[in-house]
Amino acid sequence: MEGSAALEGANSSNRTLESAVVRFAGDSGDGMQLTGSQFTLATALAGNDLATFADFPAEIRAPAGTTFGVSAFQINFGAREILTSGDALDVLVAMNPAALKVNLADIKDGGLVIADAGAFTDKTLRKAGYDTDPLEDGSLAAFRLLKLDVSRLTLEAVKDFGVSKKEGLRCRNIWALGLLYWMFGRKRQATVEWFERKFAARPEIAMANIAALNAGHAFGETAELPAEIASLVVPPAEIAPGLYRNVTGNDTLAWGLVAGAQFAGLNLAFCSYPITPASQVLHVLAKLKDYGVLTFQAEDEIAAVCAAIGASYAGSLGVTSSSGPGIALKTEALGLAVAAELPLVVINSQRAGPSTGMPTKTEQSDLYQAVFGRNADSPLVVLAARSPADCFEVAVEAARLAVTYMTPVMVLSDGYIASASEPWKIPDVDAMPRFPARFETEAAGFQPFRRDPVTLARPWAVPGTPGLAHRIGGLERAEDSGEVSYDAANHQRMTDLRAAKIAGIANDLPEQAVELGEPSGPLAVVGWGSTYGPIYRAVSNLRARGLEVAHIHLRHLSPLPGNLGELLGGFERILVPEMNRGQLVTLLRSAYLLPAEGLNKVTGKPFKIAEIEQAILERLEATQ
Amino acid sequence: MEGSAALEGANSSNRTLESAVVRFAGDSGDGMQLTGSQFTLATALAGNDLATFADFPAEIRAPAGTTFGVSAFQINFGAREILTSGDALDVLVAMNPAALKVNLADIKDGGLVIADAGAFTDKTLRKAGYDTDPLEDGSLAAFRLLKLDVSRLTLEAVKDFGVSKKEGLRCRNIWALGLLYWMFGRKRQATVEWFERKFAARPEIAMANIAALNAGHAFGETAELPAEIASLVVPPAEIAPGLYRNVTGNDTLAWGLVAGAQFAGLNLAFCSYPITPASQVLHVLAKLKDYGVLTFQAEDEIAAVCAAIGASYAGSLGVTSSSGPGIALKTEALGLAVAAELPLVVINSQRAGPSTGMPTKTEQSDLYQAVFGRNADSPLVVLAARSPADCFEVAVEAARLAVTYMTPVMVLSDGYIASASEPWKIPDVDAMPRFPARFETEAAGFQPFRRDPVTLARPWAVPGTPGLAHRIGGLERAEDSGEVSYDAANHQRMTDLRAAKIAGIANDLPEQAVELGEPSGPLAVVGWGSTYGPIYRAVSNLRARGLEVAHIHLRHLSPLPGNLGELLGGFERILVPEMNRGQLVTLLRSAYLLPAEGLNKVTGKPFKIAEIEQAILERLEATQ
Amino acid sequence: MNVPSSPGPLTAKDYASDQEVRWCPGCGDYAILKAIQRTLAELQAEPDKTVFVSGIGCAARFPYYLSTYGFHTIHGRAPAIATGIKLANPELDVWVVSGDGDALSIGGNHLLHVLRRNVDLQFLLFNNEIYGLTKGQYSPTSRPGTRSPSTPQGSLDAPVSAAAFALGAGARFVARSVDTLQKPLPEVLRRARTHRGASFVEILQNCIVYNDQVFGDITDRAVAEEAQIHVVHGQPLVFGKDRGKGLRLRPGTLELEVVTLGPGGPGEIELLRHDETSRPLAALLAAMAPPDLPMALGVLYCDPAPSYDGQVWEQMAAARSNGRDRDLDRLLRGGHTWTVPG
Amino acid sequence: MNVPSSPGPLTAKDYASDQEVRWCPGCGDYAILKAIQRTLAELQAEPDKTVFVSGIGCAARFPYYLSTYGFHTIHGRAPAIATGIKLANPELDVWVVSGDGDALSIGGNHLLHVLRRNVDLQFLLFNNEIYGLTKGQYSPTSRPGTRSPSTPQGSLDAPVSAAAFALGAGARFVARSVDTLQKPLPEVLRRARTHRGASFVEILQNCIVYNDQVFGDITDRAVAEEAQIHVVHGQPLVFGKDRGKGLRLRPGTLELEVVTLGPGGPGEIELLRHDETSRPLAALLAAMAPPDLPMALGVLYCDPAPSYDGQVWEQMAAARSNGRDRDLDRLLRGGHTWTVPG
Ligand SMILES: Cc1ncc(C[n+]2csc(CCOP(=O)(O)OP(=O)(O)O)c2C)c(N)n1
Ligand SMILES: Cc1ncc(C[n+]2csc(CCOP(=O)(O)OP(=O)(O)O)c2C)c(N)n1
Ligand code: SF4
Ligand code: SF4
Ligand SMILES: [Mg+2]
Ligand SMILES: [Mg+2]
Repeated sequence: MEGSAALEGANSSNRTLESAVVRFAGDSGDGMQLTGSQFTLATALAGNDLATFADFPAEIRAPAGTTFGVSAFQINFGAREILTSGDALDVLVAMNPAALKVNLADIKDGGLVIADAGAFTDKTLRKAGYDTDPLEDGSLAAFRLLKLDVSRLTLEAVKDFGVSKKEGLRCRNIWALGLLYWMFGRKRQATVEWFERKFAARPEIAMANIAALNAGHAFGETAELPAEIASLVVPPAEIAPGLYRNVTGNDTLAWGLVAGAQFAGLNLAFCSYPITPASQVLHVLAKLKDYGVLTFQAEDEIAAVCAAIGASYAGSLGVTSSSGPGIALKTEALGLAVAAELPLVVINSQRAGPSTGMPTKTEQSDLYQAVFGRNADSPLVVLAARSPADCFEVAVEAARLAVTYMTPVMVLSDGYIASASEPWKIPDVDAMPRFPARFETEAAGFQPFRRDPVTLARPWAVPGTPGLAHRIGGLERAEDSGEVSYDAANHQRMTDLRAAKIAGIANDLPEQAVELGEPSGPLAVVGWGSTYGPIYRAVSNLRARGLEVAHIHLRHLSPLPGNLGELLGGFERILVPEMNRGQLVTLLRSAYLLPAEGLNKVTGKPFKIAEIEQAILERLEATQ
Repeated sequence: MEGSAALEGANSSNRTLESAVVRFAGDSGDGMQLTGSQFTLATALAGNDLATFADFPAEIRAPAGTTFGVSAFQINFGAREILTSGDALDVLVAMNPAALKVNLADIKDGGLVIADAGAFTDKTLRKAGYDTDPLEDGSLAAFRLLKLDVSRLTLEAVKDFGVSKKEGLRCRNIWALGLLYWMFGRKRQATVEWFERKFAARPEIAMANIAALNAGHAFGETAELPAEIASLVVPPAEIAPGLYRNVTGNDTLAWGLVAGAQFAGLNLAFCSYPITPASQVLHVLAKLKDYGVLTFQAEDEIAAVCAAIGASYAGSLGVTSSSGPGIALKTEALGLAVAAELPLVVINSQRAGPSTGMPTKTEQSDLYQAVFGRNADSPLVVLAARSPADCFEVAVEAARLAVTYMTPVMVLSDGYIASASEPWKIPDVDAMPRFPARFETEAAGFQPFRRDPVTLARPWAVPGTPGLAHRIGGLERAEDSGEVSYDAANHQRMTDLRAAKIAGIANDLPEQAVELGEPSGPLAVVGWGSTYGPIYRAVSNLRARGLEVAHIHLRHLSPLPGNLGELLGGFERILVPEMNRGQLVTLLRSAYLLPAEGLNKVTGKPFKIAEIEQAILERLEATQ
Repeated sequence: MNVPSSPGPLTAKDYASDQEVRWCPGCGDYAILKAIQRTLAELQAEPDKTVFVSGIGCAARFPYYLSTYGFHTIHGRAPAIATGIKLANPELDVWVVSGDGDALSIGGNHLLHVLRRNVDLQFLLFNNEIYGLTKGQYSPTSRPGTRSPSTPQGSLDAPVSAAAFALGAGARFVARSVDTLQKPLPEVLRRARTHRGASFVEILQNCIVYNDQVFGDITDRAVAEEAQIHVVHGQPLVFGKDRGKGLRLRPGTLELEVVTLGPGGPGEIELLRHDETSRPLAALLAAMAPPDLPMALGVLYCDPAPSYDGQVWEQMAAARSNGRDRDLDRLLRGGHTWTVPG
Repeated sequence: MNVPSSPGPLTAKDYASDQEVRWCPGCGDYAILKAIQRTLAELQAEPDKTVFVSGIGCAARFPYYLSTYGFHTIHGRAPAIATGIKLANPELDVWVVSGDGDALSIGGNHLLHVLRRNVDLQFLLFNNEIYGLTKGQYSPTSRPGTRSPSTPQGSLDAPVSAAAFALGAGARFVARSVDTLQKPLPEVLRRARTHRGASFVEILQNCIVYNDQVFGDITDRAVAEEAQIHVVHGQPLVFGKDRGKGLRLRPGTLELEVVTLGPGGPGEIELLRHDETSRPLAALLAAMAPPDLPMALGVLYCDPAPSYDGQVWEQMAAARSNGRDRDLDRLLRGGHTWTVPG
């Protein structure tokens, strides 16, 4: 199981692990995200594959020391391919009692807890709701415990740099980072350089942090740590050669949109309204004006999608982005884009609902809304990204389909993908296919709704083009001429054509492949979106144990790939893990009349590998 | 076939028909709706069963004489049960060339065309796009043609009453009505009285109209009409005894809401924003303040649904109403109602889409939106009304489920039901079951999200109740206490409970019955909503011919009735006629893995009986 | 299609599309259509660079009747769509046509924001104080007591004043005219089109079917002279028969009052002069209505400021002046990278 | 639950719920919460008849912290939900709590309509000129040039003035205060609650995390006296150190100017007096801002008119006075009926 590779050679002082899961947890103000991202960088440079996940509190800045104010950063890294941020923790770094309390349940039996004993005071214990000190009362007996007064040790380390006590204590996290660097044999250089750059204007802060880092490291080297807390080795993974960087899904989505627009030869007009966890896409793009990217923070989600539609009408690639509740507000306007047959990309970073739900928690429950959530028969394209790195390609694909087929395309991301990160092999963009948009320019015989015989797309005749002035709108339009029509037969034809255009896109998609396993057999596990990692790892673990199970993962959800029905028909059972109550299951059952069954988790958290493994085992037993 | 009962005894001067379809067509200003409703009344009083349909132009007042300005009123009446407004016309009354042109295709071979030749002038012919006069050029040879200068005859009839020529010509429709009254042996008395009441303040207008009516009637009696235009007899139908009135679906929906609120012991708070074809519900209710009905025309659909939610929160039965595009705007707020678990009724008078589509045309294409069209897993109840009369019961049922289960309920009506009319046996409301809403009043142990063990409904604790002050909202709430909770297990439980609450309603529904035929066999035709009439008639016609086919019609679409899967499993084939591209089919296939197939019509017009008959025949042949 | 084919200057007719106009006979929209076609001709607007955007309503059918580009969108959202159009291509001349329901009921938020952002477009609000297309319900501009299908006992809520709302929203150009005023209306439209930034024009429009003569107290020939004041920048605020009346501030207050000119009354010199750039004056003018005060027509307020779309493109241009235009590799290979050797 | 249990008059504390308050330490919302709890105590508001309704945002968490009924709804829609509550039960005392994004961005339309309809409720707009909850994007009230995650080069669009917007929308009560002004703020809140109809109160609120000190030019101790004017109905408009400055109309114009009082300057007698019932004056006051003019605080405008909900219920009562209350049979058997004999 990923994230639960057994610790080997527990008695030697240099144990080797196939993979390890570390979580840094503390108050929002304790710099956990920074600590985590530095650890990530050092780990990547050490040649491990990895995946990370940041878990923020819902509050902007919750009162210090409270359980609801705990901020955490988790990294899973290994000597093999890493696909999830890990089921259970090998190491928890707890900067205060609340951080310990909130994360306790996720630690493996025998896992290591590093706690800043200096932060376990009567007051902080009470804030966290502890009656007795867990570091003392034996309640952590199932784990290996390393309690250190990190606060004091840090203050000592930084005392020579003229920083205030408050500033000094802010380096606690970096002291702990130093210790972890020692523990996993990481190099400090990149982090040292980062501090030097970051605090160039305040060298004393840079120096204090560097000193804390070194002190933590030195502590590991010199202190007589108990035998079971030895330094650990996670050997480098076999990773395809290339240039890498660590990315979140919101980064790659944003860049993929930029690339997609470029490949289409268009300006990008990104019109959005902030909402968790989608806002970051806007933030990334707002800095990219020099890439022909126009961003517009609209007054609401309706204005955002409408401005995007207006921009597409005027010849840009209009894109809008939101999360579930905001997407709900856009559905009327999406109908207009379907009717007017304009390109449009809609990003939905799904979060836990219904209604406001749990904005900072992940879910996959907007598939129904994406496929069915509009008035009338209003088909459009739905794609889903499986991982932060995958977002780039999916965004490019969305742009391609929107422009080629003159249609809205909805891209489903989710709260996990949006803020999880993983190393990304930077693609050779020159080698990626272009799909230049073709603006209509020919006035002779121009008809705004005459379709391309292959794609069924109508021409894109942009205002400003001489001789093509015409009127379009949301009233039903006559085939070809596009003039308002209430004709019964025309409405039937246009309805059928709109459906045929979207259905026909299946012919323009690659055949659905099998990720892992044979193209037929007793059990296929079918997923979409961010369940990719846990499904893949679970299936591969069980296949390694000789079990016959396959993994199929969908990128295209509407239309479904042309060969999918046949492919699924080759399996005796179909299991569909989803972070919802069974939405893809509905699509598959109705499309193919196959007895797909759901494995459903709606907790705001991703699947654990073990959960999927167990469900597979149950199904396989039932089959046998 | 309904509406196509053969004319018998075509040579006698007093032929008897089982049923007949008459359409009055003219300019919007020609009073066709008034003519039709008077004819309807007289027909009902004559003891026929009947159904009517009004077809307005999309324009408020289109220029006179244009084809797009034609307004029509159709009535199907018979000596047997009448369920649709009729496939094809036995009689067309055409007040001008445009009316003839637009309606020509719907006339039966051998049907009768009555045309006001006085309105067929060069100018009006040109307006309608005729090159030659169809009354003269032989193009109507397939029909029986009665061309009369109704304009002149009317002016003669009214000349003694001191009305202007313009006012006199306005009586043309009534002259024609008089002729039809003669033709079908209708009594004039009710219409005479209606004019007297209506124009009490302008007796000369009343008298002119009455004179025109009488003149038309007298013309039939005295003129030497060609033999093939004889007077016709449609004998009275066998109709259950009782008190009747003629109703449209918008009337009965409105009244059903009033009754539902009363049965729950609540005030009705109806919050809406005008949209075709839903507005009429607002108009009807706005006049019913003395029934404890509060109506609120909000600034938009979002405000309308939110005000309804607020009203429910404060202890009224909140209801909102719209059509597809407006419902789309409400979906975010519906999620709040799902999350807050408040009663709410949402009426959707479906119309042809996508987007603005064809606002005056009917469609059934919002089933997806109703069942699936919200972010996240947000289950609610969906009901559909099958006919104008059925709307009353469905509205009451919606109120019952909303209040009993503390849930939003969506009622699907459509443009056809909204403006079609049929005789309605006025129910004995005293005999209908009550379902009084229970407001929580007990402060001891009060928990805003503690559920009733049977219904799983939470208590309704209305602001103003002493001791129950509490806070609710759209963030996920802890089971029982309702306090904001980000707890993973709680979110899973609450998600499951919300789903279980809605699914459990199936236990509170009657078993799904078979309308016609056996509970198993080679073919079931399954419908929902306004396809009821044509499906029922088609199935009954074919059953009369000895064919084995059943009709099943759904009122409850979410949850589906508990026994539906088993019931449908008893049929070899399942045919689902829908005025969309197959939305119920998706639900049935995914729920039961049965190979339901669609018969889909998306023209803005209801199914013809013949279309369904033919599809059934094809399926039965294929089965045999 | 619909390419104006006449050689030489375009005439009003060249701006008409080939579509049959489908308003009720006698509807005020016809007059407005004529006025706009005349304005376009006067300005020799290029049909291919002109876009009419509308929401839903009778008024919103407008684009179909012009030979320019046109987009008949959804109810209330035209300002947002127009904003997108302008952002994508600021070269286009964009007109939004809207009704009182479209603009001030469902679309109020977008109107607010298009005005405060000062997007360079013309926003025409055809105010007939009723929902025409949906058959006559009262609207947010309907007067209290309006009986309509949704308010059979008369409406209760106070109407919003379109011009006051626009001023409150921060509009930099606010004007008012009347459908049938075929001289002043094109002039107001010309001014609106010439103004850079969002130009808000309320046009009082008669709905002959559902609200006939609702502006009779302003437009009836018998009262027009006394009930209308046509304001002109820099000119004293005079009106009435023989221009015999004027407006001044009631001394010591912030209220306007009517004074009679000529012998016995104050001379023009004491009157207020119209100052288009004064927002407080515009607010006072916008609030006037018969019977106590005349209805102010013309350009009530005009005080240009940089347009939003203009500034956006300046910011874009500045960002792109770094010479590294659109290099994807630079974007993707920025940040912390590392190489896994082959 | 949360029933204030103290015998005798309720204290501010009795209006606190048992929930831990979850704003950032130092957030201005804490001060506003305190002020409201004090106001409720002063008015001895009945917790069971009081409802706080909010949208989404930091400000919108407000209802959780009060022991009254509370409904935390969806972004921007609180005014509409509150309208429904008031229509269903006009006896309830309804407060809406909203942020600048909630009220003026996504919720602008509902704010417009709740104000013009004059629904009897208090609308509190916590204006921190930023989107707090979503981590610091600029808002419609942010000043031009605001650098935020969505406007890294600085925002371009002109902000909307909350008070000017409210006046343009037809509000009958418009006031403004500051989070930390713990004397004037409860007084303004008390006035708002006492006013029948929609009371609009803008509260300048410091977001310490994303927009710290944005109101420093008004609230900093060093400038407060010169940068604030607390207006009082009927009193001359004076402010500044030792009340040494006043406001008057620049002669012959509609503009306000600051004059220095005392020897050499004009006496108080020449100054404008505050008249709460004057909408033009309110508009002038609402538009003032440092550095040229002080920020006007207090009740800028109050001119009551019948409330919408009140009128609706009057109309209902009149309709129901026919004595045939709710007889369903009368409804269903009305119109044209006929009997089919048995
Ligand atoms: C989302 C949505 N809601 C409601 C409607 C119905 N509708 C169409 S136009 C209109 C109001 C028209 O009034 P106004 O804007 O004043 O235009 P007018 O017809 O008077 O010119 C309404 C309510 C719609 N088409 N779409
Ligand atoms: C429909 C919808 N859109 C967007 C959001 C995200 N969102 C929540 S609060 C907020 C803005 C908050 O700003 P403001 O109203 O000024 O409140 P503050 O946090 O500053 O108090 C946004 C954009 C949401 N919850 N729902
Ligand atoms: S309903 Fe009124 S506004 Fe609409 S077209 Fe007819 S007259 Fe004009
Ligand atoms: S983000 Fe700003 S407004 Fe929100 S709680 Fe923190 S300080 Fe207050
Ligand atoms: Mg209107
Ligand atoms: Mg804010």
